[in-house]
Amino acid sequence: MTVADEKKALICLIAGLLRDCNHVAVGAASPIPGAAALLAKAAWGSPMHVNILGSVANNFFTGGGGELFDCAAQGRIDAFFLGGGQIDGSANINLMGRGDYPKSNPRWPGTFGSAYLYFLIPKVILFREEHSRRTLVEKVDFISAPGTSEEGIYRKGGPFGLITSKGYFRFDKNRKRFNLVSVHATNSLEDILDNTGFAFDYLENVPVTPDPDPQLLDLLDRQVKAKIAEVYPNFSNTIFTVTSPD
Amino acid sequence: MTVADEKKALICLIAGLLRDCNHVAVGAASPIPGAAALLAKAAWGSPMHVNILGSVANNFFTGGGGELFDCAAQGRIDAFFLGGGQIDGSANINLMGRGDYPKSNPRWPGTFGSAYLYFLIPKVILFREEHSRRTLVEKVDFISAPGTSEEGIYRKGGPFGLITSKGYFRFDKNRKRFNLVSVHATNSLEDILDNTGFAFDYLENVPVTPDPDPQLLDLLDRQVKAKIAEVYPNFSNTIFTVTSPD
Amino acid sequence: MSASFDIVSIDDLAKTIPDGAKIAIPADYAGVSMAATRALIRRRAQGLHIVGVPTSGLQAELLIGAGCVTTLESSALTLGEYGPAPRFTRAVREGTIRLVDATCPAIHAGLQASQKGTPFIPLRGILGSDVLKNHPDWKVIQNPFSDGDDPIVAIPAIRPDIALFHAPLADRDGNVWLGRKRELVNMAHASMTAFVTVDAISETSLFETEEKAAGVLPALYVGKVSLSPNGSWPLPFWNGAKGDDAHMRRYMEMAASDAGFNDYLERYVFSESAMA
Amino acid sequence: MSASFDIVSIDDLAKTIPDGAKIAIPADYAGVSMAATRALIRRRAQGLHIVGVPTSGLQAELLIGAGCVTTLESSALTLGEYGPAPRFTRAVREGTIRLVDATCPAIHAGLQASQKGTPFIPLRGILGSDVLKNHPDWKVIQNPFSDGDDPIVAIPAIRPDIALFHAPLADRDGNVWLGRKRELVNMAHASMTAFVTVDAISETSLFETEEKAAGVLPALYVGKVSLSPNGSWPLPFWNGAKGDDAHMRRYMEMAASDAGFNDYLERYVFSESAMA
Repeated sequence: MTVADEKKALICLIAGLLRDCNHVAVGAASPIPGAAALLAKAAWGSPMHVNILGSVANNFFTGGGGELFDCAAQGRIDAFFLGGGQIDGSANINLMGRGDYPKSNPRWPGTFGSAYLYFLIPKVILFREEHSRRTLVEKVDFISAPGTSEEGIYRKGGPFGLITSKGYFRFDKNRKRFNLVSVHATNSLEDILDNTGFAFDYLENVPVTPDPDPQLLDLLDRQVKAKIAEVYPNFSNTIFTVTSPD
Repeated sequence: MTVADEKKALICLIAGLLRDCNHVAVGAASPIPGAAALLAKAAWGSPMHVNILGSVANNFFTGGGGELFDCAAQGRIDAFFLGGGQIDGSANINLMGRGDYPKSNPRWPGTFGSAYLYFLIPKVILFREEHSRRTLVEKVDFISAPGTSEEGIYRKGGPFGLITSKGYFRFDKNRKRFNLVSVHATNSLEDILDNTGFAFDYLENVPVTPDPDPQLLDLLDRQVKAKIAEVYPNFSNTIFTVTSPD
Repeated sequence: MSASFDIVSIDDLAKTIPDGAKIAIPADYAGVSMAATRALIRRRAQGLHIVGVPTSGLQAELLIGAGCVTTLESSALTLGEYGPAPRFTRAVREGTIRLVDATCPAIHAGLQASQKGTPFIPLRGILGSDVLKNHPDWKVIQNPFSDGDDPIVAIPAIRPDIALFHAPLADRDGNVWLGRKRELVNMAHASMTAFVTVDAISETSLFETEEKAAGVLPALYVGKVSLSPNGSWPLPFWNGAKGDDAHMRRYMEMAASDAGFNDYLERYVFSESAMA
Repeated sequence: MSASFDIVSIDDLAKTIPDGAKIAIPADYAGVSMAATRALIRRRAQGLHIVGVPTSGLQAELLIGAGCVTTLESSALTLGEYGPAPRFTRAVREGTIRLVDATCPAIHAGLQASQKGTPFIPLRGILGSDVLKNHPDWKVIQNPFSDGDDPIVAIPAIRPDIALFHAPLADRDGNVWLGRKRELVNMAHASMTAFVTVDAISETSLFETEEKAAGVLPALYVGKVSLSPNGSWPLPFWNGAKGDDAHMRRYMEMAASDAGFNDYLERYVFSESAMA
């Protein structure tokens, strides 16, 4: 499997998780989730609405930069993606920086809308390609947005699962722990155990992430490629073989 | 003096009160205040901004129906006009109806934005042509908006004065009473005392409202007429002699 | 976004507004769907909670007269220069509707709270008015950022089931163009869904140019669209039609009596379905 | 509204922004006035309080690097695909700027509170985050409309002195066209005044058509306009220019060291005045 194939497999895996949504929003600079949302819409007409922030052609908001957040609070966004420099076993995420705030070192960009959207969007998919003890930690240095909240705190949404370059976890809200659903074909449970900084539930005979559906891959190549190129030109070049124009 | 002349005199009187303003907003269906604001702008370039709600050509708001209120709260509106079915001696106004709320009889349209704008716009001019014991009462039946507030209540604005077809009063915030500034030329102090339901301060030798400046009247006829006609066609027909187009 | 967005007849649109619905409607100058109003009366809608944003006029007057309304929440009901609204005046006098009288910015704030998914927005002014004394939902709280006594009115969210209005254009994807009538955008964002009648259908996407896009309500917020040319009649429309002055005067005459109002409904509302 | 609206040079615009001013600036995708940013550095502005709405990028990075900034209030500072912002990263590590780290919707809510002249707007979410723990201004209050325990975060108004941004067009009256970038409208309404650089001046009123009017910020809110074609360079502009990728890469290289950054300023900021 080439790197491009691995990324395509991630796109197909994520697309499948969006099929039950009406409206998926994708933050800027999230090419794999963005491609997955566009693929799901092309494949199943569901999600019906895909909003890619920072895009002109694939962003239908007309109310200014605040509309995304209002829209989430209205319950009109079904799925969203968050990442983070650190993610811990309770699904807390850190987009602020390593070390003691405020003198973080390194400092990352900041919290963006995560401290809000994590509470309000039902299906928040954590996506972080790098799977290491540096990114998946026991306890984040700074909680940009908490994975869970106490009883009585208004919370309509939260973490659905975590997808990395090595595997796919679901988050168990009651147990407040991740559960390994499958290991990607190019990887192993042992490698995941070695490279994950937090404890999680798993079966010894954890399944392998199924290969992407060839029809879905075909659709990605044929129909979704052009749309992805409009939004993420550099990314599109890296995962699609450059062919002569026809 | 014809009725048209009396209305023109009121327009000129009000225009003079708006000269120290940067931005005057005028509610829908307020032809005399609207004409006065347009006249002041034409005569002195001050107010620089005139917003006539319900007009298309003379309304520059682009943020929807709420912008007027936000704009007032930001301190960006210097003068506004309010009326009311009843106005009392403490400058309380009633736009709701006569009798016991909620079964008012008659019921008037309702409070509109008065309960808010009266607190936030520095120079609120009460304008009510009908000057009678029916309209100018001892105590309003329903306070749509109070004329004064207790110490400690956030209040940036309030009543500046009251103009009727008979006279011009200023409101004294400290004494919480009206003070008769002048009696219009066609009227008398005695008539005003007879027809005012509330007590107010006055001098026995109260001045007569000065005649409108002929240059201002001329400007009204020549330059402002067309603009008024755009916003208030019916009103414009009643106060301007119909002349052959030239 | 899907080309399969359904454009329905005006009577089908009215049928999907349930009895008891809380419906947000704009002021007479912002694009009132009088076509949908007549269709609601034809289907003999009951128990509506009308929210005038921030006021209403002929639309609420007709619905009240026809017995469709249980609650009127608004800052005013005015027919402007035509004088007191006869059916509204009568209903108030006889106590046959529940009044939730507000003030314009509070209606906007309540909708904005809903739009933001927040329980309330605090608002200056209002203190000491009888509007506050009689409003069933507002509360006076202490400003938490002030050291001294600083009371302020908290306006709870108003979340209508449906925002109902008339607009110039919709496209085949369900996007609606409403220019700078942004109160309609706020109404739609604040409501569960928006039902819109339009003068015309655009065969090209309303997102094609940035100029047009600036005045678009996206399809995400739109539930139903019905093509109803001149759908604001007899009211004026900001993007076209003048008001039908003769008809309004006729309405005022007829609605002065119960019998006359019923004749009006018979003639201009119930018999309209033949045209539909 | 007056035809006498003054259109000023970029350096004159920067001169009227006082030291210590609280300046609201948009995110990199919404129209950043890099021309005004360079002019501020040229006039050696001091003590600025920058509010990123809701985030910032190269603009705050340059101002921080040049020592103009005391406080950065924002939800993020990002240069996107170019990687960590070198001057910002250094300033944070060394503690040379005060950070007021927020989350995007709270920046919007703080501006909306200012826009509404209300002391605060309550907002869901945020509870339990370290952003809340470290924010100097936010308070947790009880939702007054809930019977049970229901904590909610109250976001106080953010009232900048100046909203500063780049837009496609202004007319001779001082009206500015900004399409569907409504966060700029909110910024301007929330601020004492707005300073705007534009690509071009329209000789006809921007209110001439309803389509255009829908995307206008009225002159009432606009303090200064400067004609600065391509004023967002090297950032992309939603209404035209692509980003200058080569220049951004050059910036990242030069700004990696203090000396390199000073060379960058010398070459691209201080010597620009010759062109102005």
